[in-house]
Parts: sequence; C-alpha cells; structure tokens
Amino acid sequence: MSSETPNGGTPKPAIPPPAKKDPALNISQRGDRLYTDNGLHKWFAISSLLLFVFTVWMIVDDYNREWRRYQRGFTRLSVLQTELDRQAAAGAIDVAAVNALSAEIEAARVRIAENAATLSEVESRLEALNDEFYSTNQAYLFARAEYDVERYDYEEAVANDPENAEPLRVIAENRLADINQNLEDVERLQIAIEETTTELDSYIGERDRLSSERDGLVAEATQLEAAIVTLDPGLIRTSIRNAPILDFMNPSETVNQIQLQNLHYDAPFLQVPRVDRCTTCHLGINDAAKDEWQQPFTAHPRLDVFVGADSPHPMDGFGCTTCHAGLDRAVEFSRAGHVPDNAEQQAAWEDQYGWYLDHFLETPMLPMDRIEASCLKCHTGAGDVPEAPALNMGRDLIRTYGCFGCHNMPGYEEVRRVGPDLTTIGGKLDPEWVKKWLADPRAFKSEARMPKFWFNSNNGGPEFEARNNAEITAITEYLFSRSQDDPLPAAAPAGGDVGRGQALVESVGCLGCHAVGPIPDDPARTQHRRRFGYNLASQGSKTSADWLYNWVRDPRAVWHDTNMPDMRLTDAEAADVAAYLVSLTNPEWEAEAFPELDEAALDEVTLEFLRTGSTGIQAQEALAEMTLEEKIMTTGEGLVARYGCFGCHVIEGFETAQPIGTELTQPGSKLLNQFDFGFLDIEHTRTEWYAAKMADPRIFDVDRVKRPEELLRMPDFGFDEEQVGAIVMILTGLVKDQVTPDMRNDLTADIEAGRGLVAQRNCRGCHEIEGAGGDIRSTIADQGLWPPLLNTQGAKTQPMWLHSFLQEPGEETLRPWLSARMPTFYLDQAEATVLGKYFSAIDNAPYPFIDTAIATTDESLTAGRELFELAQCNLCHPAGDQMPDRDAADLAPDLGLAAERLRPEWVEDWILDPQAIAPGTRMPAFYIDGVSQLPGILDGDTPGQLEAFRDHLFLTIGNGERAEDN
Amino acid sequence: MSQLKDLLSNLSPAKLGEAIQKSQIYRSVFRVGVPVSDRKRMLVMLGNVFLHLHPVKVRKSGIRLRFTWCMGGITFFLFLVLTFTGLLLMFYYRPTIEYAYVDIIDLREQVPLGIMREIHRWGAHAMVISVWLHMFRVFMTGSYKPPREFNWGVGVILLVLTLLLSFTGYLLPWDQLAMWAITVGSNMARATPFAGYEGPGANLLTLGENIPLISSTSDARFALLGGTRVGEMALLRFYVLHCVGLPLVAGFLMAVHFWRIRRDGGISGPL
Amino acid sequence: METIKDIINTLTAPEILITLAAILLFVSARYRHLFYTNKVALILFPAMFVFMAISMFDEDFYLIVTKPDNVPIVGMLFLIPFFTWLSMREAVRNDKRTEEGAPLIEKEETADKVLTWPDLVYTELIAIVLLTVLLVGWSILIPAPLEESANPAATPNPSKAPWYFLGLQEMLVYFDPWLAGVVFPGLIIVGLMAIPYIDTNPKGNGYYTFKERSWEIMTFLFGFLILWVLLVILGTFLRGPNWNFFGPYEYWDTHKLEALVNVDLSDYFWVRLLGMGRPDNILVRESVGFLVVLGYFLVPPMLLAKTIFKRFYENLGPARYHIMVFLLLCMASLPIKMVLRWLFNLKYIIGIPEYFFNI
Amino acid sequence: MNSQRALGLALALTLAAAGCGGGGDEFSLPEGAGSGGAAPTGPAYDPATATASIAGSILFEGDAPEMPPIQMSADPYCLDAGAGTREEAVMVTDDAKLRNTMVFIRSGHDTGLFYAPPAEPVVLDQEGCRYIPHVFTMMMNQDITFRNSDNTLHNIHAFPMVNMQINVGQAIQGMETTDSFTIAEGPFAIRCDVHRWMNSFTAVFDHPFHTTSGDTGDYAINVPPGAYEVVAWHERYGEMTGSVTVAAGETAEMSFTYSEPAE
Repeated sequence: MSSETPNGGTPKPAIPPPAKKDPALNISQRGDRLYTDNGLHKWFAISSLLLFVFTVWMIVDDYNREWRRYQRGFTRLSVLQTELDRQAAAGAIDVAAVNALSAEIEAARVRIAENAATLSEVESRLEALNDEFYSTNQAYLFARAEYDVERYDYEEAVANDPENAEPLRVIAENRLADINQNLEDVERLQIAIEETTTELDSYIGERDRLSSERDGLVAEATQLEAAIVTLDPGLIRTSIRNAPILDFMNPSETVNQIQLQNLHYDAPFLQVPRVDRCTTCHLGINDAAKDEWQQPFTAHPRLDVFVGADSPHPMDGFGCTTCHAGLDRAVEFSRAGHVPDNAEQQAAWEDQYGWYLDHFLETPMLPMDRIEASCLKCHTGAGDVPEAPALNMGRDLIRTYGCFGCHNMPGYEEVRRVGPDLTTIGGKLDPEWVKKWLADPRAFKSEARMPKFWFNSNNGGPEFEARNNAEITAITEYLFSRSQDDPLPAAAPAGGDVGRGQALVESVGCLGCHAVGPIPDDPARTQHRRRFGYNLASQGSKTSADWLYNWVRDPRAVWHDTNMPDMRLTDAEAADVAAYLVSLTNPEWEAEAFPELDEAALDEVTLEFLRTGSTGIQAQEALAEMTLEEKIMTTGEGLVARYGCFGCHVIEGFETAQPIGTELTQPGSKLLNQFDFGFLDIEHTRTEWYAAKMADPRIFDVDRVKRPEELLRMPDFGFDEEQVGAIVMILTGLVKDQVTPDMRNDLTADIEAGRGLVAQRNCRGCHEIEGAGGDIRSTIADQGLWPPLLNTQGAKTQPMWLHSFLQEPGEETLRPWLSARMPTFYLDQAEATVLGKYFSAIDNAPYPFIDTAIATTDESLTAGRELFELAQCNLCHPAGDQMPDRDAADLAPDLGLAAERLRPEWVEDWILDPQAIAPGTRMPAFYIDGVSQLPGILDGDTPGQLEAFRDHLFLTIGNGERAEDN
Repeated sequence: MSQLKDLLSNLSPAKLGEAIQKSQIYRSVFRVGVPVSDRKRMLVMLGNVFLHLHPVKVRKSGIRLRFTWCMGGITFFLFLVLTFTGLLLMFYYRPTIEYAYVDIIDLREQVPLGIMREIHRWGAHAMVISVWLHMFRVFMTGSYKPPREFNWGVGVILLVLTLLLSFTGYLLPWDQLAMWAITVGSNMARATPFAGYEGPGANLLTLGENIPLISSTSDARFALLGGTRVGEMALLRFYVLHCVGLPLVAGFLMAVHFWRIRRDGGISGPL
Repeated sequence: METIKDIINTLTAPEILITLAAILLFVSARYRHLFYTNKVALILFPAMFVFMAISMFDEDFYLIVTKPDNVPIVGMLFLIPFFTWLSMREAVRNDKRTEEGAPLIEKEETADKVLTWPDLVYTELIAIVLLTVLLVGWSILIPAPLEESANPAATPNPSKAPWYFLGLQEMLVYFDPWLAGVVFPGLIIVGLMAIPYIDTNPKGNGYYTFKERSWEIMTFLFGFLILWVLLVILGTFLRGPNWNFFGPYEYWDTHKLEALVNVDLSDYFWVRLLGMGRPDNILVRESVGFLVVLGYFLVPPMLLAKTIFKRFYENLGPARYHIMVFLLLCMASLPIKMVLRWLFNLKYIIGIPEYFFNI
Repeated sequence: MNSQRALGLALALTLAAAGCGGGGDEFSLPEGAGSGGAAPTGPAYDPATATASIAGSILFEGDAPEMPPIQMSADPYCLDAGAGTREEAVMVTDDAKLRNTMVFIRSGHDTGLFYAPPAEPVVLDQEGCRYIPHVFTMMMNQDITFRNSDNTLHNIHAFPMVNMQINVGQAIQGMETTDSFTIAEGPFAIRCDVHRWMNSFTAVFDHPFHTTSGDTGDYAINVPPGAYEVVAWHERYGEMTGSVTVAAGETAEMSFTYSEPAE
C-alpha cells in the first residue's frame, strides 16, 4: 500500500496466481486493480484525441456554411472589379495635366524653400499665438462657468431671501466685467491668428492649391484604391474578423437579412414577419452594374420594376420571398426552396449544389414561368396586372370561360354568367342544332367556348353512347319546353351583300373581340383578347339571318345583359354583316344528324333521379307510370342541376341555384392531402394536379370503378397547354397569404376597379393600355390605321371630355382616317367615372377638377402662330375652319377640339417627343433629344416653343380660357 | 547572483509543480493532492463532493462493462448533456406559436453552433434507449432484489420521467412531426376512465340529470394541453414542464437514486 | 430478389411477426446453450448488418429507415438483441459454472475490491468522452428532423406518437384508448414497481443467471421484448397510412384498404350462436362479455393456485399472489386479444360504446 | 452538408485557417467586365483582307410593269416640285436589269470579328417629295443623315421591327438631322406620313458586305475569300438567295433574275 511511484504508476501487483478457470472468461486475478494505468491512459489518449478531432470537426462544420463561400467569392470579384475600374480610371487620367501640375508644384516648393527663414518665423509665431489662445480661451470659459453659478445664486436669493440678495448681485456683476475683458482678449487673439494664417498662406497657399487640384485629377483612381483596401484588408485582418467566436464583433462575412414586419411568412393560423436572408448570397441583386455577374451575384433583371429602391416594389419593403416564395430564413441552397425551371437546370443544380427538393417546404420557390402567380397576393382585382402576360391570359380565360359560374372565386362575385340566356333559346336556335352542339361543341367550330360534358375520357366509351344521347336529348327538350320566345324586333331587309359585310367586319373593329376561324399566332402580340367574343366561324349554320340582323344592329334589344357593344351600324350595314355571317357555314356539320332517343337509356337515367329520396322499388313503380314527356322533363331538370348548366346560362327555375363546383377561394393553399390523385401516375403536387385537371377534367376517374352518377362532372374545355398553364397559374396564385392594406398603397382601389372594367369590356382588344393589349392590330397591316394607344390617356384628356366621350363615343369623329370605330358600350355614369379615375390614377394626373386656364403672353401667342406655320401643322391637322386639302384617311385629329379635349401640359409633352408617348405615331418630332429643330423662333428655346405651341392651340385655334395676368 | 540562480533552478517544471502543490491556495482547494498513493486515492474519493457518491472501493465485477453495460452512468451523463445543451437552446427559443418554429429554423440556418439542437435531440433519444437498457440490465442481474426494492421503484419513476421529458420536448419545435405526435399521444388522455370525456364512466359523472361534469373542456386532456387542441397553451405548458418542472423532479429523484445505491451496498453483485 | 422481398413482406405481418418472435424467444431460451454463444453472435449480428445494408437498396425500405427520427429505433434494432444476447450468454456461463460447482463469475471477483480511483472514475471519464464523441458525430452527420410548421388543419397520414410510445399506439389496434393509453401504461408502471415485492425468489440477486429464475426472466423478456420493443419497431417501420400494415419493402399507399369485419363477442353469442337478435338491454347484451372478463380474472387465480402456481401461492401468501396473478393476467390479455383478433376477428369482449366502455 | 469534406479538413486546418482561408475561387467576372460597357467582341476586321469579290447583275425577265404617276395633290408644293414623278417600286434599266435591289451576305463571313461602322454617314435626301436614294443599306451604329431639300414639311418615319422607331419632322428647307440604328435587322420601310406616297427601304447590317443594284442594276461586294450565302431583296418581289465560293483575288459571278409573278 505504501509503495508510491511517481507519475501515478501502478503499484506493481503481486504475480498473479495461475488462472484457475476458463481463461476465456478473462477474470482478473491481480490484486486490487482491474485495469492497468497504462491501459487506461491509452484509452484516455485515444478517446481524447477523438474528442478533439470531433470538436474541431463540429466547429468547422458549423462554421463552414455554404453562404460564406459566396460571400468570399463576391468580395473577391468585387476586388477584381474595383481593380479593373481603378485601372480604367487610372488610364483615363490626363497624365499631361498631372505632370504639368507636378512641375508647378515643384516650382512652388522651390519658391517656398527660398523663403524658408521667413516661413519658419511666421510658423513659430502662429504656434505661439495658438498656445496663448488656448490658455486665454480657457480662462474665459472658466469665468463664464463661475458667472453662471453666481447668477443662479443671486436669482435664488431674490426669490427666497431678498434681503441678502444685493451682495450677490455685486459679485455677479463684477464677474461679468471680467468676462467681457476675457472675451475681448480671446477675440483679439483670433484676429491675430487669422492674419498670421493668411500671411502663411501667401507663402505656401499656391502649393496647396496646386496639390489639391492634382489630387482632384486622380481622385477617382485614389478612391477606388481605398475601396479595394476596405474590401480586402489583407488575409490576416479578414481572418481575425471572421474567425469563429471573434466574428460576433464585426465580421465582414455575415448573414444579411431584410425584416418585413408587414409581410408575413404565412404559417397556419398565424402570421410571422418575414425575415428574408436571400441577400446573404444574392449579394449583387440590387446593383445594376452586376447584371452580367454569375449567379448568385447577378443583379435582378428588372430593377426598374422590382428590388430597385425607385421601383414600385423596393427590396426593403417587399423582400424576396413575398414574390418568389421559398423559405425566407434559409441560407442553404436546397433548404431555401430553390426550384429549377427545367430538367436541364435541375441536372446542373444537382451537380453543382447537390440540389434536392425539400418535401417539408410548404412554399417552394416558383419556377420562372409561374412567378407571375405571386402578383395575385396584392393585385387582387379582376383586371390585368402590368407586365404579367401569362397571368392576364389566365384571368381572361377565367372571365371568358366563366369558371366562377360553378366555383366561388374571389373577385368575380358580381360578374354575370358568361353563357347566353337560355330562357329565349327557342327564338334563336333549333333543337337539332343544340343536341349536336352539346355532343361536341368543337366539332361545330374549333374555337367553341362551350365545354364538352359528354363523350369525355370517363364517359366516352361505347357503353355510354346511348346514355349520353338520351341525356343530351332530355336537356335539350327540357330547355326548349321552358323557352319563352319573344318575336324579333325587325326582319332583315333584303339586299345584304356578303362582300361588303366581310369588309365591314374586318374594318369597323369587330375583330378586336371576335375572330373568324382559328386565330393565327402573332409573335408581336398576344391574341387571346380576340377570343373575348364568340368566334364567328360557322355562324351561318347556327342562327338565322333575321336573328343576326337584329343582333348586330342593336344587341341590347335582343339580350339586355349582353357584353356586345353597339357598333352603330346603319340598317344597310347590319344587313350586309348579317349576310356575311350567314354565309359562314359548316357543311360537314349540317350533314350530320343527331341519333334517335333510346328510351331504355333514358329510363336508366330517369331512374337515377327518381331514386333520390325514395327506394329503388318506389322509383321503378313511378317510372312505369310516367309518359315519355314526363321522363324527359324529370331527367332534363335533374341533369341541369347535376351538370350545373345554370352556372353559365340563365335557365328558368335555376336563377338562385347554388354553384356546383368546389370553392376556389384559396386553391393555391389547398392542402395536398385534400387532392384526390386517383391512380394517376403524376407527381403529387398542387400544380401537377391542377394541370392534369385542366387538361382533362375527368382524368382522375381513370381506372376507377364508379356508378354513372358518381363520375366526375367537370366538363372538358379543350384548353391547350398554354391555356392550361395560364389557368394553373391563377389557381396556384390564389393563396391564403394576407397582405396588409398599407403594403398596397400604390395600388389604389381606383386602379383595381379600372383594370377590372377594362378587362370586363375587353378594351384591350383594340387599345393598348398600360403597355398591353391592342390585339386587333394583328389584323391591320398599316400601323397608321391602328386604334389609338391609351398609354397616357389620363394625362392626355380632360376628365369631362373623357367622361362624355366614353358614354357617347359616336358624337364626334376624332380620327377620320380610322375605319375602326369606338363602339357604344352603354357605360353608365359610374362606369365612365371608374374609367376616368383609373386613367388619371395610372398617370398620376389630377381628377376630376383641373385648371385649363393658360397663362401666356402676347409674344408667346405670336411665336405660337409662327411655329404653327413653320411646322406646317395644318398640312395634316384640321384647325378650326382650316381644313387641309387631303383625303380624310390622311388627316390628323382636329386641333379645334384640343382646347376642350386635351390637358395643356400633355400637349407640351406630346410635341416634345410623340414617339415616347405613342410609338409608331405618324406625328413627327421637331425636337431631337430636347433640341429644337425649328431655330429662329424664340431663339430655339425648347420650353418656350412648346408653350407657344400650346398657347396657340388652346387660345388662338381653340377657345380656351386665358389665365388672368398677375 | 547566486540567489537568482537558485530562483532559476527552482523554476524547473518539477520544482514549480512542487511549489504550487505546497501553496496554500492549492491545498485549500485540493485537500489531498495528487492521488498517487492508495491512501490518497481513498481520500480523494471521500473528500470530493461529486466523487463521494462512489464508495472508496468497489467490487471488481461492479466495474466490468460486461456486467453493468455502463448504462446507468451513460443515462446520467446524457441528462447532464441535455441540461447543458437545453440551457443554451433556451437562449434562442421562444415558446410561442409565432416564433417556436422559426426559432428552430434560425437554429438550423443561422445561430452559431446551432448543432446544439442536434445534440439535444439525439441525446434525448439516446437517453430513452439507455434508460431502457439500464432497466433491462438491472432486471437481468436481479439487482432489484432486497435490499434494492425501493431503489428499483425510484428507477421506474425516473424511467417514466425520462419518457415524459422526451415527450414534452417533442412538441417544442412546433412542426408537423411535433404537433401530431403530441396530438396522438395526448388524445389518449381523452379516454381516461372518468376523467376523460371519451373515457368510460365520464358520462356517469353528471350533476343532476344532464349537466355533465366532464366535457371536452374540463377533462384530463384539457388539463394536459390547456385547451381542446394542441395550441399555444399546450406549447407553454410543455415548455415549462420540459425546462423546469420535470427536470427538477428528475434531479431530486436522481439524488435519491444515487444515494440509495450507496446505502444499499453499491453496485450489485452476488451476495 | 422480388420474391425474397415478398416473402419478407408477408412474414412481417403483425400476426406472423409477433408469433415468430415469441417462438424464437422461447426456443432460444430452451436451447440457450446453443443459441447464446459467441459463435452465434458472430454470425447473427454481422448477418443482421448485411441484411440492413442490402435492404437499403430498396427505395421504400430506405425511405422509412432513414427518416431522422427513426434512427434511434434502427440503433435499437441492434442494441436490444445484442444486450439480450449478452445477458443470456453471461447467464448461461454462470449456470454452467454453478452446475460444475464452480463459483459464479461475479462471485469470484466480488471478494476482490478495487479502488474507485482510478479504475472506476477513470473508466467513467473515458466513457463520457467516447459518448460525447458519438453524440457529436451523430449530430454532425444527421440533422435533427424539422418538418413543415405545425398545421392543425393538415393531419399527416399516418400520425404517429413519439417512437417510444408506439407500443401503446400499436395496442390501440386491439384495445380502446382507455385501456391501451391509460390503464395499461398505468399497470405497466405499477407492475414494474411491484416486481421486487412479488418476486420473492432469493436467488439470482446480483448476478446473471437463467436457470435459477427462468420463470421471472422469461416473463420479463416476453413483456419487454415482444410486447414493448417489438411493438415499437412494428409501429415505427411497419405501420403506414391509416395505421395499415406495410411490409418493409412496400410503398406506403394511402389508398390501401383493410376490410373492417371485426365483430363483438355479443354478436358471436347472440347472433351467430343463438341465432337471435341482440338484446336491447345493454347489460343483458353484454352479460356474456362480463362473465368472460370476470371469469378471466377470477377463475385462473384459483385454478392456478391449486395447480402449477401452487408453489407461488404458498411462498407469496394470498395478497401478493393475487396481485401477481392479476398483473400477469393483464399482461397476458394483450397477446390473448391479439390471437382472438387474428383468429376470430373479435373486436370487443365487452362492447358498450354508449359509455365508452369497451374491452 | 459538407460534413464528409469537413472531416478531412478538420485535422488539417486550425480554426483560423479553416474559418478565414480562401474560398470563392470558383467565381469569375463576366467577360468584358473591365472595359465598362459594350465592347468589340473580337479582333477588328481588316478591310484589306477583302481580296476577293462577288459581283453580278439583278436581271429582270419579261415586260417591266409600268409604274403609275404619283398623285401629289395633298401638298401644293409637291405638285410643283415633284411633277411627273412616278412610283419607284419596279425600275428596270434599258438592258433589262432591276434597279434598287439590295444585295448582301447572310452567312459565311467571320462572325467572330468586330466590324467597325464606316465613319461617313449615309445620307437620305428628300427632294421633289421623294426619298433619294430609294433603296440603300447601312451598318449598325453608322450615322444616317436625313436632309430635307424641299420647301415643305416632311417627316421621316422609319418602321423597323427591332430598333426604335424614328419619326422626325423637318419643316425647313435644307434641314439635316442625324440618327442611327443600333441593332442589325432586315429590310424595313421609311415613310413620310405627310406625303403618304414617299417611301424608301433600308436594312441594317452588322457587317460591311452589302450593297444595292443602284441605278445600273449591277452590284459588286468585296469580301475575304470564302464561301458565302448571298441574298438579293426587292421591295416588291422579295428575297432570292444563292451560294458562292470565292478565292483570293478572284471575282465570283452571282446574278439573280426576277420576273413579274403571274397573276
């Protein structure tokens, strides 16, 4: 026990007695120790080493995050770029000038050296003065402090102890005298210092001025050099700043974040402010100069619209994930929710970043072709969103195909049913046509908008044929039996000419909303707005000339609720158009006949309806007692309810029926487990489900065994891939994320309402508004004949004029050269106001009261007349009674109307650069880059000339109001 | 000069060490000194508040891994690890439904050494397993037999506490995994006889004819969750239990457990 | 390969898996001299490892095994068999020595006491360090799970309790929540705490042995390994959407259905046996069930006390004896109910849903 | 997770080195980052290498359609100044060659070179209420000077599809305005909106190998030796293409023949 060895060694055990037992059991026989110290040390050494390694590994693993690599790379590139800039700046330095200055500086220096003795004398004098100033000034300041105390003592005594106040006053006043003396000394010294400094400057001032001038020449290069040092202060300093633990102080590598209190990461049932850390890696996102840098440093491609501080969606206000989605707080590539745009990118990402799709991410980023869906979070109205063509197409499709008829959708609550009124079907169509139409609308015309309910993927088999025909017959007979036919207001006059009719249809503007047959693609612009009205193909096989005549002559007389505006056709023109439309027939269609009704099949369907609410046996008995007529009526009514025909059409008895489709208020946030994917082998995502559903609404019945009445009922609209994509975009974009109203302050209700009305009336079929639309232009070869662009409409026209024009566009002919005409939309006061407000709001123009009084001078009016003559405006523009000697087609708008129609300030902008406001306009520019091409008048002063133009236009030609001189 | 030489010669590591060991400060802290002799080794065990949980001498078999599997010690050490990492995590975690989840994301994405969460979680799982295995070993060696009956009982409670600690902690990340695991787990409380509103006998507990005493807002599950579903109150309750309540109880019982091991004859062995 | 997978998928069905495991437990205990040897371990554990490794190539298997929160159970898959084997090996060795008249392994060393410092303290330190290494490595390599944020509206399918409670959740298949979730867990705790007081066998205190306490050990192993650990593993790996059974190589299809054709005992008795309708009065309707349950808890103790448990009855005295038999009967009720379900589609012995009283 | 990689690093790196060493070396600046703006993408083209030549005539087969006189009554000045002017769409010389046809190289030239635009501007004159020349070609970024030699208002309204439209009014006789097109694009029209009959056609190229058949109906283009796709374009008859290979110092003959399409 007493044997001690240094180093904590083991006391040598007695030699173990020979093992008595199975040695495999390894029973220790050595005295009072089980393990040897060396053995334990060995184990301890190994485990400690392991622990050290693992600890280092842990810290390295924790520290070495992906984003650091990007930040280092960005710093490196920034240094390289700054160095390149510096070289460029250095190269741009005017070396000769620098050398010349250097020489002058040298000369100045020589002169200074010559006066060294004097200079040093002045300098030492200045130094002495400064010393003296310091002590004198200090004495003054101290005296002031003492005085403040004494004054307080006196004031306090006056208030509380008036008898003893007097001595204190004396003390304070004495002090004040001292202070004034001190102040004088100080000021004297200040003057002396100033003088001496000036004296000194006379010796060395020139040198200093020259030096700073030379510094100015090389300033840019010098600054860039300093910037490089700031960016890269050397490996050691950077390393210390960013070392683990030390990096809590002021690291150069750090997680950047944008905190958005008002935009939420939308967790279920609660809202957490977003913290976007995207800029941790996307470091150049807000720097236009980095537009060609490689990812992740690339600048946002549209800094004018997004991210940029001056854009409508600045980064600090909106962040990134508000639009792009993804996990706001993540700083690792895959976890952030990046989603590749295509298979190639996916392969590249997997290779480069080890990309995987995080299935636990509720909102992975939107691929680029679906990013527009995010606009819907704030742009909640039903109108178009600028710069989002696919989204707008989706909205147009929803509006024209009337999805909201069967599905409750936000924004469409007030929109009327999209289909024609079927309460007067008997006066328009014949039953045979309707049956064939229901069986396959697109066989009648490929552009048919009516979806197909029968003969689809889940009811198209031969076993369904008799049943489908029975259903179609029942519905048709039911509708016609309920029809109340009013006689048509007038009969078509004879003598309608097909050729003239065609010319009219192609010129007056019908093609802004309608097309005849398939619409050819136009790379220059979209054409979907020309699907707003029904396609006119095969029209002759559908309706009679009488009906068409009444329709085009005055649509509202035939159907008061129609969207079709009045084209103000004369009776003869209407007859021509009707003749033309009647000539558009579909002979193949007319040749086919609809099959006879199979009563057994009808019985089967009728029985389904009879069975609801009663037993099978009762239903059988009831069926046996019914006549064919009764069966058809029962079945027809039941089918209208089952297929929800009333969602799009007015059908008597179903005016207040509830829509039959799934509610679509937040389809973009619908939980994945609420989708029935059936046995369809597609990726289980919302997007894929919607895409499959839109491409074939019955697809999820594949391989399912169902009774006929259990089959999916949504009809097939025959959407092509692009249309499917556009609708899916809307569906996935309608998410539950709530955006607080103050985040939408630029997006006023006026704009939303206006955009909604513009979409509802399809204004963009003819006009370009907010940079989009004008689909009709594809049918007009001559740009000069295009309907006007309304891009600056709000700034251009006076509210009162616009208001009355919108309501009565036929009153005056603004553009005599156009054959297309602005139709009468029967806008009511409220609608005209909505449009007026909208146009004013997008241009930030005042509304509705504006001051059109013009302050001018007589010189300006004279100059205006001269300019007007020099520029020969009258060559094209009628101006009051001055009519140009030209064809009407070559005329420009009548300037006589300007005073009551246009806003004065707009006229100046317009004359300055017409192409900027209306690209393609015939109006020539007389100012190139703001420089007048009309010298000689007002000395070529551009603003003056523009005012002169305006004044002439409003006051001389028009009868505008001249402001009182003041 | 020579004094300086003496001083320098005293600066050799060995001498320096000796000097330090002789100093009053050292001796006041380490009463015994380096335990190189068996006597000192015993004194160390007696003099150290932590080490004196152990006896001075133990049975050889009692320190064999083959015999003890070291599971009890591992369990205790994991408890310490969890206390330490849990403390660090509390700095970054806010038990509200707004922030619970995003704080966990921050721990993953941004907090330096956020790996503490991994250590905490995996340590907790490991502790559940090690406590089972400890019980398994104690049973297989018959170590619950007299005089250790009571300590076995304490151990069973500690096992239950371990499971409850893990269960309460499971909710805190506030993700789907957490919420639904706790929902499933706590739904069973709904079926507590008499005390759960879907438990047998609950609808016998009425005042008069039809005023039920036990409803979905007054039953065992409601008491556990502070609501009718796993929500904000449940999160707070579980957080407080997880961080304060259960660890205190477990710590107290552990003290009893360890003390009774000593009192009942140390690590068990054949009598 | 597919055939092997199909066979395994079939074999892992709960009824087969639990039966096989029970058989394995008892057979291995019977032939413990052959089974709990180093040689078997050297074959068995590497074989398990290889089996796991190969199975990882199966996508469905990989998905479920690598789910982060399932990692501990994968560890348990190896740890529990290993320690079972280890303890049984030690027990077998000790029994052999006892037979030969040699002292126990532990006994031989018991006399020798060693200093706690350094032998115990040092080894504890090493264990701490190694465990830290393990934890750190584990934490670096496998990130802690974090799914989408909690959403009360989106119920995941399957919704699972934390893994250590999956045994209870699995019991829900056979018992109502009040039993599986409240009464049984309570009884487990009480039963565990009661062990020292009802196991009065003085032998086997402080050392591994099987022979001297084979009854206790087999009961415990059955309860711990089969009725707890195996059910946890089953609940973790083999229960998918709608708590349906899925083989380890099977895709978790949410549409998979299982026919619900279980019937109550009262149906068996009144409808099938007597061919009449079920009585309206609940007590009459369930009288058979009450009789069965009462009989289950009353008759066997008496019978056993007279027959095979005679020795227990004498040793323990009536109070302890009845508590022990009650606990044993409760424990046995789970496998009994399982077998009844598998063989007869029996749903409830007593079924009074009106009062949530179903057994 | 880069755990596996980090394991390797763990032993080798001290903390500071691990934290602060290089990294980010895989990134590089975009090409042309140093020059600050659009820059020549390749070495400059040397006109001296154009030792070969492609030449030929634009032939016209059949009777040339008679061009109607232009009705200039819209502007009294033009009635005088442009008296007797006929439309200029199809103008055939006495030896049956078609005037005012563009000829240019579509492919075959070295696109890797930078072709500098000529320093001297193209001049488009307005005289007698018509454009002179009627057809011309130019290079991108080459200046174009519009001149109004008439004593009336003209506007020069170019209708390119890719470039920005130009619409400049020239009210004063002798006025000159200079502009340019910055992107290469195929033939487009230039019109006067005041005098709707006035038109001219041009095309903008990113290389100098283009010309017109001018007044004679003949053309010649100097090119470096090589194989080329040659295109002729006429405002009414459209485009014709041909292939030609030419060696140094040689002249390849490449003629095109147009005719009035059958009605």
